[in-house]
Amino acid sequence: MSLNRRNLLKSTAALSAAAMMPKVLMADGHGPIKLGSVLDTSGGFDAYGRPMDMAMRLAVEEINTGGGLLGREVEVVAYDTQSDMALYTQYAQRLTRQDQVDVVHGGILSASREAIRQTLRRSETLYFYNVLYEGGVCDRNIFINGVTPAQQVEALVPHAMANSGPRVYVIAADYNYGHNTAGWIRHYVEANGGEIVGIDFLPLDVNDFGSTIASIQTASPDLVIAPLVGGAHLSFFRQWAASGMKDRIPLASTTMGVGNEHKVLTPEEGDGIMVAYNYSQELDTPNNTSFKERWTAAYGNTDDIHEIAVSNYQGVVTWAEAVRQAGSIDRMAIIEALETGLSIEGPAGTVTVDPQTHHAILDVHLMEIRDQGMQVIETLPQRQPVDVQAVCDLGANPDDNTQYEIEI
Amino acid sequence: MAETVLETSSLTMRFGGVTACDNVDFKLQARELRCLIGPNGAGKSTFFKCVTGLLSPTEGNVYMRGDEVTGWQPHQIASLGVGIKTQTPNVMDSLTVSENIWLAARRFHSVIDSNAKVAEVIDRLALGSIAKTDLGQLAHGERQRVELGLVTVGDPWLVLLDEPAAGMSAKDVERMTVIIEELLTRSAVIIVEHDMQFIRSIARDVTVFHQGAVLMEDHVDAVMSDQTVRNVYLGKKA
Amino acid sequence: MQGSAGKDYLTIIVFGAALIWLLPMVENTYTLTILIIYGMLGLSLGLIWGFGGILCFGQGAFFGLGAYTYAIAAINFGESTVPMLLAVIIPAIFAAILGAMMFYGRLTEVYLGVITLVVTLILFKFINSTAGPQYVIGDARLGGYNGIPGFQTLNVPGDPGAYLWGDSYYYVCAVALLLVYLLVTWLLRSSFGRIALGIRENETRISLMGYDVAARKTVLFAIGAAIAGLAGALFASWGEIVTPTLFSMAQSAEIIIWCIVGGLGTRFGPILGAAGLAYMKFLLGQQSLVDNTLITGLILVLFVLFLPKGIVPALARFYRAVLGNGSPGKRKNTHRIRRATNG
Amino acid sequence: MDLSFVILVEMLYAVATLVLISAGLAVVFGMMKVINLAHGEFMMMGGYATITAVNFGVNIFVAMLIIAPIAVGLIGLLVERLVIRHLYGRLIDTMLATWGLSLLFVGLATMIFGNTTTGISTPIPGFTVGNYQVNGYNFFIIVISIMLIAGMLAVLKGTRAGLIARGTMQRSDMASALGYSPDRIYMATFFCGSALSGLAGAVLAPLVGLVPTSGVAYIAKAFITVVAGGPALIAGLISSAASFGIINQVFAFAVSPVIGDVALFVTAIVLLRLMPQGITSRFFKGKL
Repeated sequence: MSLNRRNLLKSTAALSAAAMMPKVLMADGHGPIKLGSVLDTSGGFDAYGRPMDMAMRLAVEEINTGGGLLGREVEVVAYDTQSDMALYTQYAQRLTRQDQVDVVHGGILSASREAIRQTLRRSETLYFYNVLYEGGVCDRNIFINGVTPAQQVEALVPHAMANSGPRVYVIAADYNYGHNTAGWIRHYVEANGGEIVGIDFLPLDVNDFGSTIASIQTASPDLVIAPLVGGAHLSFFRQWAASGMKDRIPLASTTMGVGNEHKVLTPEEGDGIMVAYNYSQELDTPNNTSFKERWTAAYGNTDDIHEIAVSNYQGVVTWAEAVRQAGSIDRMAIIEALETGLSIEGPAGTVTVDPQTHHAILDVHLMEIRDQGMQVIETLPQRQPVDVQAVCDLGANPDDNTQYEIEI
Repeated sequence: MAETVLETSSLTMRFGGVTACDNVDFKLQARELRCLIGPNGAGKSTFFKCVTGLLSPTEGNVYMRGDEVTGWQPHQIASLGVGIKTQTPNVMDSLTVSENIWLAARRFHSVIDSNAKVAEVIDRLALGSIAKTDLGQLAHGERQRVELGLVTVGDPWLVLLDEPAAGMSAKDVERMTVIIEELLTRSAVIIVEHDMQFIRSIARDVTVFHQGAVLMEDHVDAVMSDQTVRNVYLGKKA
Repeated sequence: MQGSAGKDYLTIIVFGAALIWLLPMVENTYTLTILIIYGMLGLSLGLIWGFGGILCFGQGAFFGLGAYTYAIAAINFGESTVPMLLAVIIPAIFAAILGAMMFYGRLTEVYLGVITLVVTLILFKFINSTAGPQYVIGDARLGGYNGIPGFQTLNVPGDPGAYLWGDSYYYVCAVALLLVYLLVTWLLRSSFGRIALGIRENETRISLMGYDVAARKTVLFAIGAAIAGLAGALFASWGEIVTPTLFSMAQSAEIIIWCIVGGLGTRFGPILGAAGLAYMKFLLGQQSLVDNTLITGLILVLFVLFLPKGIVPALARFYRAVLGNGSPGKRKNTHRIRRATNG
Repeated sequence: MDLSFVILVEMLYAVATLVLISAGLAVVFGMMKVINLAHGEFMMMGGYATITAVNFGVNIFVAMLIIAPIAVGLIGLLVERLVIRHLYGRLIDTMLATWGLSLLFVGLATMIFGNTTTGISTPIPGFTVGNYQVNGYNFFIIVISIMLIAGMLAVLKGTRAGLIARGTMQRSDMASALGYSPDRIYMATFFCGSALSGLAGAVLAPLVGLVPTSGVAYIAKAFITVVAGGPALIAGLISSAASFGIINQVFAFAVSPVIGDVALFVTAIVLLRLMPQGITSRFFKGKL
């Protein structure tokens, strides 16, 4: 289950060795293109950050093996932010001023993104944030390819309600993501003729859900939707199963499994939870099969691949494609290339840049957790980020620089 | 007729079921010396702590120069001009002798006057040779002497000393006696003490505590010859 | 003693100015700025713990309070001068109230630790659970776990358009630290500081001398909080975001570790400890061989076991052993170096 | 009616949890006047010991009740020999050193087990009360806590080792005066305290997801419970766990779990302000 440190080190070493090779061949006076990365590869969020780092390095290695970009090698400049928000600003400054990178991929929590977004905008460094999040960021310098609540919830709610009933109880993580997502859940539950019978917001460090489970039982809903986040919240699913509620009220979640949490729960605890994401390891497509093979070749097994690692991979691929189309590493040229509605084929399917919002149009898969895997039930192709589209139009306001709270 | 500087009426202190101090009425005149004696657990230290504010009495009142000070904090009592020395040495071990005395002087004087006062006290107590030494490095007798300096630097009109002679050599005790005699020209002094030798050498009036209450109050010679006192105190001691 | 005061201040100013001038040649000013801010935070605890004997497990709370006060006020005023002042005053008031409650209750040592710890936890929990739209102060959303981004950073007083950032921000912070250092030096030389030292050594004796110990500790505690608050405001302006992690246990723990490593009972020790360890953490972020938490922990254990007085006192002792002549003027500084909290 | 039963169970469970997570810390503090801030990490290691053992095919109850306490006890012994024994009598220094140890253990666990949340499922099924489902494992925890208290009482009152321990708690110089080596008493105490921490971590592991940083969540509550309890080991533990647990749950049900936690902390401040030496310094004086 746990990440084998030695394997990781060995393969990282192998990667950098591979990256060294073309350097000699491609020396053309320009030097390498620099890709900056800031991720929490240690500390509390490293379960998210480390696979993202692995995915980024895999993507770069593949680009370099294929001859680099514009005949130049791509060099990774990566910093570990140790799950400390202060280090984000610090490393972002270093990336832009000292290392003078051409693009930055990274940031995991919304707080970390907001900590560096302005710095990167001011220094005119292109920024890719490749994580599912609460939506609303409107800034021409940033590209985001994670699913937004509307993309997820719009698909998940009707499906889950069809499998249970109209009375829905929401327990959400008590921060921006949870509040926004809960708002969207309410919106789509009501749009589908349902009713919200209760909403609880739980701080990220709550790990005892006894009173919450009792309140849910008092409300006796048909369905519980749980946008819960992080290790402590995982206890909810366990305590829910332990109290025998799992067989009485169905569960759905917008976050369960993003960091491979479903592999920690036993089948008895996890089976039947309904989710909707852009990616699943169980996705049976040639793209995904090939991706898993390449990952295995680099890292030994596929244990660590998860939703946002794939997002990060797709982010790097998207950027590389834009550089190729632009034929330049000039920031505005790349932005304009991306704004043509560029799309790539990633492990999770087609990912298209939405010029209006700089978010992504992508496939959303309705899934159910089964035997510690996510079985795809239905694929909804090319969903628009309608929530962000409602507030953000970078074509009309290219100088916009806000994170909108979406009024529902 | 001298002024009454300290008076307690029905002072009582209970700890749970134990009455450590029972209805004590006590009076002290200006420039009077009084020794409090009694066997262990007789309540003299509790009485001392109630008067100095280290404990807040359960019942009864404490008056100083006619003002009620019952339940005041130690620093409030001390601010009135009362010098207090507790049973165990209470000094600042990692500060020097002169720094210790300066801190005490500064409470009642300006910075400049304090510096002068420190010099005066060091001179009076013959501490010149050790003035720049950390207190922690001094012998017990010297530390007791310094503490006496701390207590008297503010020119108190009432001085309360809990076992000032404990653990001192004969020579130190002798010196202490001289200092106390000198103090009495300006202040009233209360001494809580075990050392009978010391008490005989300085005492005039003595208050004997027994089981929390005042057993007897008289001149030291009368007390010494009293049979009851001998029984409860000296008899046990011997 | 009075004669040497002026010379001491001059020495501090000369050394400080030289450091401010030389450091940017070694490291970029952006990183230096945060080291300076942490240095100030370390000094704030170094003052109340090293010289007042008050071990505060929640110094991070005042840091966070200063940062949040600044951020909230800056959003509402759109100018940074008043927010800066508020960021110093509000933590000081908060500390004065908390301190009065603790010190008049005659709480000491562990119990003091528990209360400061608990207050920090409450603040952390509270700030963490303010993600909902109902938590607004003026125009500022508290933002819960995600914190508050996008507020006005430090500007030239009176001119909101003239941002102080980059190199100039470094000089602002460095001069601020120098001023705080001079202030602390002056404070420790004053009667107040000397009495505080006495309190650290023996509370009972000082109160028997007639000093109101609780009041004095409360004031010292509030001064420490004000300095921490200032550091917090500078931090907010530097990072351009404030998050609840400022209130976290880990943050408070780090401040304590800085003081231990740098040396308690000195003014320079906590600053050195803070800057040194923060820089180490920053450098460690560029490798992934050994877990950084492990190293921090190991350092703390080793210091408590083998160098409990910290680096600066150890260096001072070494310096005296090799070069010292033991003159009274020299040893004047040394007695301030003892740990107050042992035993 | 059913709901009040559920609330009652949750309250008992909250009190039992506090007793469980504080017991190890209380033993070490009561006997040695050492606050072990690595207590939370000892619990975390108890959890990992259990999970590792279960993954090797050991019965879960054996893993929780035997393997985890012994494993963590041995780690505790090592810590006592290497670090703590050099710091006896220096309360603040031991706190700082154990704090360092806690960071060290978090780092070690991260390197060994990774930062992914792991866990095992509860071995006891839930059951029904009227319209409500109750987590059966809650009862297990309540029973374990009661047995723990009973066990501690039995040892302290009924055995020779307990007598020495009681003596040491009253007067730390007693034991050596009676000819027992304080060194060995401290070793034994730290072993027992660590084992209790390991047990607590193991027993709670099936309920909560386990990460290397899990310990942090417990240490603050355990610390507060022990200090608020005051000098009497068992009476202090029970009285403060009961006050905090009940208040926490009342507010958790009435408002929300966050407010429950905040209420707990506020109570702690008020309690310490009123009784600076802990509950048992005023009540239950002289009890165990």
